[in-house]
Amino acid sequence: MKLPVAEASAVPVPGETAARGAGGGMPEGRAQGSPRVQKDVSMERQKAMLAGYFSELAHARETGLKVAYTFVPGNLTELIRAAGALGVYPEVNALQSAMRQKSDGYVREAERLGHNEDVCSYVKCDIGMLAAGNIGPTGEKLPPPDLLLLSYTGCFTFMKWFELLQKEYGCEIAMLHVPYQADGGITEDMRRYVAAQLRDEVIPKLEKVTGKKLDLDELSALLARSARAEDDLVWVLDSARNTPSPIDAYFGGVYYVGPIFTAFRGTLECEEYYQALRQEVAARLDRREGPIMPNGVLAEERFRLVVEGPPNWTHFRDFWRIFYDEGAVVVASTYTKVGGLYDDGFRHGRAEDPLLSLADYCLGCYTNRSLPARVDLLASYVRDFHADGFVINSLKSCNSFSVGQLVMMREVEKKTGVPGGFIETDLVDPRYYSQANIKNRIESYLQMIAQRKGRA
Amino acid sequence: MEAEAIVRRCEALYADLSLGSVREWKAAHPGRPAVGLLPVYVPREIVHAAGALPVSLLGGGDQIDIVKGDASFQSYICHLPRSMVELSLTGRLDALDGFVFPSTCDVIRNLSGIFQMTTRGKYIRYLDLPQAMDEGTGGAFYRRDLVALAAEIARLAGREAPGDEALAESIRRYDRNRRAIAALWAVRAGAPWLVALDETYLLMRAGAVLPVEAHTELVEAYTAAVAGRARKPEDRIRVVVVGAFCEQPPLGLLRTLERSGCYVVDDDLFLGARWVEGDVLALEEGRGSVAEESAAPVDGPKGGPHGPPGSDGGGDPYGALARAYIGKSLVASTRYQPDGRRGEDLVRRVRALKADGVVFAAPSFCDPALLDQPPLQKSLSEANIPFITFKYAENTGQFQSIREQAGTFSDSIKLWGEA
Amino acid sequence: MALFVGVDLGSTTSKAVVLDEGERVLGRGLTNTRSNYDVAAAVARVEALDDARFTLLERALSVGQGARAAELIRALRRAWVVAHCVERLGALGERVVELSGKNGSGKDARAVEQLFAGIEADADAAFGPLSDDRSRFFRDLASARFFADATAAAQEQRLAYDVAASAFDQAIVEVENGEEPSGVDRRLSRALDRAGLAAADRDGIEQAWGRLDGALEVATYVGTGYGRQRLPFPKEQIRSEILCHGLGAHALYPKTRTVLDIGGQDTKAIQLDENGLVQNFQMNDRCAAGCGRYLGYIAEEMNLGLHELGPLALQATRAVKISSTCTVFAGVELRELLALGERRENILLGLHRAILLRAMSLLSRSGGVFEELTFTGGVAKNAAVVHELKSLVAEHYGDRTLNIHPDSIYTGALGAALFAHRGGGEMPVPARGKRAPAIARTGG
Amino acid sequence: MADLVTAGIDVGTGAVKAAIVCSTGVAKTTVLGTHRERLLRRDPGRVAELAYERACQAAGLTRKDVAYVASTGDGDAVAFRDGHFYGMTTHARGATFLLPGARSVADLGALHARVMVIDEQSRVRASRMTSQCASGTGQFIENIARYLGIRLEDVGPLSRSATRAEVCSGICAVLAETDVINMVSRGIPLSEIIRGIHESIAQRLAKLLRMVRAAGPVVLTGGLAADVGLSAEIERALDEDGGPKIEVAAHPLSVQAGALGAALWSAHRLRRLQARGPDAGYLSTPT
Ligand SMILES: Nc1ncnc2c1ncn2[C@@H]1O[C@H](COP(=O)(O)OP(=O)(O)O)[C@@H](O)[C@H]1O
Ligand SMILES: Nc1ncnc2c1ncn2[C@@H]1O[C@H](COP(=O)(O)OP(=O)(O)O)[C@@H](O)[C@H]1O
Ligand code: SF4
Ligand code: SF4
Ligand code: SF4
Repeated sequence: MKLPVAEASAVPVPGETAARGAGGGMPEGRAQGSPRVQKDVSMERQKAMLAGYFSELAHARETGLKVAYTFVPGNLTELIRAAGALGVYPEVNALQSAMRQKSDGYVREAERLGHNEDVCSYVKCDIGMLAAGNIGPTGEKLPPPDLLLLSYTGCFTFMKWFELLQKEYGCEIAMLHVPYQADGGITEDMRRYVAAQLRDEVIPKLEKVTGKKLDLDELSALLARSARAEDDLVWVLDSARNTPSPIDAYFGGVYYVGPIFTAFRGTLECEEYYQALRQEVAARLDRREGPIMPNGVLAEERFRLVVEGPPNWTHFRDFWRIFYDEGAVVVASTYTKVGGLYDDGFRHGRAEDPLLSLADYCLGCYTNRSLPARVDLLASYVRDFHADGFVINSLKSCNSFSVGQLVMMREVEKKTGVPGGFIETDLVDPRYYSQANIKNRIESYLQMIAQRKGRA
Repeated sequence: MEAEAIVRRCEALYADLSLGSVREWKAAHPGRPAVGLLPVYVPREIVHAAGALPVSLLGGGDQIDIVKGDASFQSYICHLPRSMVELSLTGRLDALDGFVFPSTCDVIRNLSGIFQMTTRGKYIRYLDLPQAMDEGTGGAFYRRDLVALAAEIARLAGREAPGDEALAESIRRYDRNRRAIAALWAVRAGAPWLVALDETYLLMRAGAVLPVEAHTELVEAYTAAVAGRARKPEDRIRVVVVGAFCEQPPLGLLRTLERSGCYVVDDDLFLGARWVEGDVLALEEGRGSVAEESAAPVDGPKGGPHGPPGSDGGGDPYGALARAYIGKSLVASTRYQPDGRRGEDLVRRVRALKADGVVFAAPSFCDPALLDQPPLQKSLSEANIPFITFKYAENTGQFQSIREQAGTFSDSIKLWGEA
Repeated sequence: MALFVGVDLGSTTSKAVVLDEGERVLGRGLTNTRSNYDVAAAVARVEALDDARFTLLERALSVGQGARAAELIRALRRAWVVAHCVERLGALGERVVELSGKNGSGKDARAVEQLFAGIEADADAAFGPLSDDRSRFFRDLASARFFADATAAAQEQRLAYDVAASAFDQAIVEVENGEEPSGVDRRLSRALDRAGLAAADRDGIEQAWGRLDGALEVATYVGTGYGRQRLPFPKEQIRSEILCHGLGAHALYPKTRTVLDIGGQDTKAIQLDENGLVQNFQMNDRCAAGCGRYLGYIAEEMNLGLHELGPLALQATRAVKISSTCTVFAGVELRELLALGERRENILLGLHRAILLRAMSLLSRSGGVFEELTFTGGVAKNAAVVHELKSLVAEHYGDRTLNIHPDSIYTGALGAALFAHRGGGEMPVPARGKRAPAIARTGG
Repeated sequence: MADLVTAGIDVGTGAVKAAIVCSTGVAKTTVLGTHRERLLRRDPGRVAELAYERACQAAGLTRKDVAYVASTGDGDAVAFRDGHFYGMTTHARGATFLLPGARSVADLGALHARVMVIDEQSRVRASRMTSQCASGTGQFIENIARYLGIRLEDVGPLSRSATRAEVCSGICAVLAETDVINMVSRGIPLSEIIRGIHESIAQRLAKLLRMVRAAGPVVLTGGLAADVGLSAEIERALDEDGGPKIEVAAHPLSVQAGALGAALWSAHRLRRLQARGPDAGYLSTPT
């Protein structure tokens, strides 16, 4: 799974980081010469949070804190924190590497080590980073894991990824099998199966590595704090129902979900971040202002789009630019639901028991939903957010997301009467991103949408 | 029957993408359904016991034009789902009343959703095989799911859910089938020149569509027939094929492999048919059932591998299947397997079969197979076992590079092997 | 008279269409896209405008001369083309001779010189026939003839084939990319010389021509195609290929609901509404397998002209199954199948079918095939592709009308020209004659 | 041991190579004559005849003087062969013959690239080939060269003359052609374009070499071995990827490695046959 983002170190300013990595991508892929990137205030705040966290990790050895590596979708950060350990999220490291133009080298390194070009580039980026000394996004070394918490949620590759890491580190590994919502719902049986594994497998292993007994009350307190942040996040994402939308729910959205989908769940910092974010967006809404894009506040909202699928990270700003140049704002995206989906009213701590709350959260995340459920969600976004169109960014890396997207597109078209646009990129492998190609498609798509709108 | 005649019969079944034999079975058994099972493993015993014909689906091979399938999948997804969609949308799967999609990988998983949306009115079932390899959690969850699955399929057949006795009988039939296959594998390992890879493969593939009893007979007849073949061993190397457990290579590829100087003494083609090692029910002697309540949230009795001996002595066939899954499955790329056991297992197998090397043949874009390769290859290198690697698709038409690689591989082992 | 010009800068061919105010087609221009887009676009444009001149000239002459005017113009057009080719042949010959001398021997240079002299003497046969099924590109005509003659010469040991072949390959690129059409009047007089018309006819034409020129004025250009970003037009005058193919197909066949376009590097499936507005579209993904270029490789591999592939494939008794449509591997697959004893025709039909299977997938992705289907792009000229398309559409969608216009290759340019007209006449005309740099070279 | 004159015919997708050797036992083997004839869209069978004929001429022999002819590569095109050896087997043998210390071989042909790790007996210990996609092969360079009007022999030197490389997306050989056109239209010098292409191919090859855990020296064989621009980039890619140092070498006869290997194996085979009688069943038989 892939996830959010505020670059922990410097935000890559086009031109500054445009120094070419060894042979990656099309040259015209780099945006040129825009002097300063505009940012939300909340983004600066997030940057500081991340920098602090990575520094905490770098010193985990000295401070005696244990480290658990785990995945973003349906992550168990509150549990890790309650056990007194720190979480590391290899997917986030991979996307950070991509934004700093390092992923190309890492992916190539992994391929040299025998990993196939066909498989997920997140895994390869991580393996490559490991081979290169496991230097995190802030330039500090990441601690090795004491526990690999394999939350097997919505992606098969997770399992292989941590098997590979375990071979590398030889540390403890805990498997949490989260059943798939094949029939579009969570059954009591699934919840109990997940909770039983938490109780019998995950918690004992966490306790073993930390040497401490888990405090369930502490866990409940953390979950309650998450719930408050979740409320604010939902408010922020819902603000895009307004015209013009005060946010971009995809390119901006990946920043908004950053803290809550990673290490900060359940912290006070996180709760405060979302309060502040909400205020910031509320203020923009009052001023009837559009979202802040890399090149400034969007002057005119010409198109409202829904996007399915993660973004490309190696050319994130160039990719965004294509939309910005055409006045296209993303009003809803599914990618900002990978860490957890709150649309059905789920909030942490509502279940009768904290372990069941965690189970509900794991079971509910976006990639754990069946294709028909994903179609319904997309169609409802198109309708409820008054979108003119929807775009699917299909990733070569990711079977979990990509398989079936073409069928989904047709089904959403049928349900909404709105044609979909389809583009193909990759997460962190710059070789699969072609600015010219993507631009051609998006422009053609938007010209078509404009024609349709013009007639209406 | 002569071996050649058996193979011809199997090849006809293999080539019939419209499942004529299933239609015939249904005509002969009015009211009884046929259920398609996707790769890699679904316990066919359950389907059988519920009164349906289990039909394993392994893609469309190289004889079908793909149009709608390609419309549904991007180029970087393996080929199997394309042909499955093509088969389905062109009516070739009409004889089937339902489909079971096991949790093999994200492709098969999402394919289940595609079938939900595109094949209206049919039974579509996702079977979440447990990855928590513990009888108390994974085993119990799985057992409950098997009970539900059996009941659902029985409903398709208009019957009551199969009781323990009915299921036990079905398991026994499949145990017999497993024994017949094991005997054939023993011939392959001992005298590979008596059998050919494409033949054993076709024989296994016949089991995808035939009722188990008929298939067992066929395997036994073939094994008996080849023993009498007057064939001399040729100077070829012995190899194990790894990675072809789901999307199947075309016959031409299998033939090319052997023609370029290899005896394939073991493979994981159509692995689902050989998923459980040994008998399922024999396992039951003196074993308890998988505890029903053990997955209750916080307390409740725990089952598990060391649970108390049960009094039913083999009377819990559902539990037996669950336990077989947890404890007697082959090491497969689609199952969780920590602690480097995959590599150990492969090295052990190669040594036991006295194989000269390993051929990694994986479908393009197959995550389970490809992600396993680097650690497996590392283990082989450490054990000084040579290997070659290539990718294929079920409709690959060019074998030249495979011939070159396999030929050189066999040259390099035999030319210098005796020098 | 105000003209509206659409330019479609494709990956393989560049096309231009000229419309009058009544949206009637006055002229068309077509050239192969070369490694210099700017030259390609300029050549297509000039050819289209020349073609428009002929149309108008014919109209003017037919007032006095009736049917004879058509005959005259036909002769003149033909002479025009041949004269133009001969001019280019001269430049090409010089360069090939020079390079052959440099890389080979004096003997090679002399032999090459003779070859070119022979081709020039035979120019009417080599470049003259304006038949539709043959390539009309100078590059193709010249190289077909040159390689045939060079092979023969090499057989007689008069020439080192390798030397001549690579000299030709190098020279043709230079000549094509450096091409700068001479002035309109010069071209006319050359053509008139060559056409050998009676003095009276010649005078009549010259007078009519003189009256014509002032009347031609391009009001607007609109550009489209793969290389459209390279066109020296402002952003408002660039339209996506999708919209242009849609509109062009609608103009040709107003009842079109589905458009399939197979070009050199991409395949597009487009759905239209009753006004020619695009409802949905799909393009092939990152891999160029199964596009027009694929047929180009096959033709090269078989040493055939592109136009010969289709008819040959239609002689097949069945289609051999082809698995990979990787453009570059097409040749290997072909050879492997030939080695297995498959008939050439059957393999060819299989190759054509493979292309269509991909196209059918795109059609299916875009929503299907609705009444009527219009097939556009260069590949629509291929009879075997059309045949397979018909049968596959019938098989998957039942009875559908299939439209293929003889000028299908111009559909995108036509759409662009329509946009030029409908977009209003006040848009600025692009700066003419902005020359791209000749191919930059360091070292060799 | 009696002198044996044997021939190897390597039928590739770009050219047919023929070599004639005389061996008296491995140590004293001499190359009598070689020839490379580009296919240039001609029938491989006829080109094979021609190449063999020319190689005989170069050796000053007639076909009667040759005791055994082995094919390699697309052997079916060689109607007059006595036997066949697989491509990697022959390239490995040819490479050790050309450079006795060779430990790895990279055979770079028109449509494929394959790398092998070999031992001192030229046995192939590990190998990898590029897959079905032709991005970045000899044919690709040839197409680009034709498109740009550069002679193949000038490609290497031109690339060396560049001071920087223009990065090429390198996914699809066909789409890359368009990329190249774009570059030319943008006024990028040809040398930098070619250098960029070399760089991207070299990186793939370096990756393949690392994947088989190649050790030095690596001998380049096949047609692209003659491309000095590519070999320099391969060396650089290997230097820069942080792996152990590997030397890269090519030999003027590198393009003939497959044919030489086939000729050398022929001698070996013939001696075996003579020693053991007709029933050797020892080497791979023609397929
Ligand atoms: N006379 C012909 N006969 C058959 N095919 C042709 C002919 N002329 C062109 N083509 C095909 O058309 C393709 C070019 O189509 P076109 O629509 O011009 O492409 P693009 O717009 O990408 O340049 C060529 O690759 C070739 O396969
Ligand atoms: N002097 C040269 N410089 C660069 N490349 C060359 C040269 N000579 C041959 N080649 C390349 O070698 C390729 C042919 O190599 P070869 O090994 O003969 O191929 P194959 O065995 O596949 O036919 C051609 O595609 C061409 O690109
Ligand atoms: S396959 Fe997709 S979900 Fe899985 S790890 Fe890769 S990017 Fe994440
Ligand atoms: S071939 Fe591999 S990726 Fe494809 S469905 Fe089968 S297991 Fe999944
Ligand atoms: S080289 Fe062939 S397979 Fe590879 S991307 Fe291009 S057309 Fe597709």
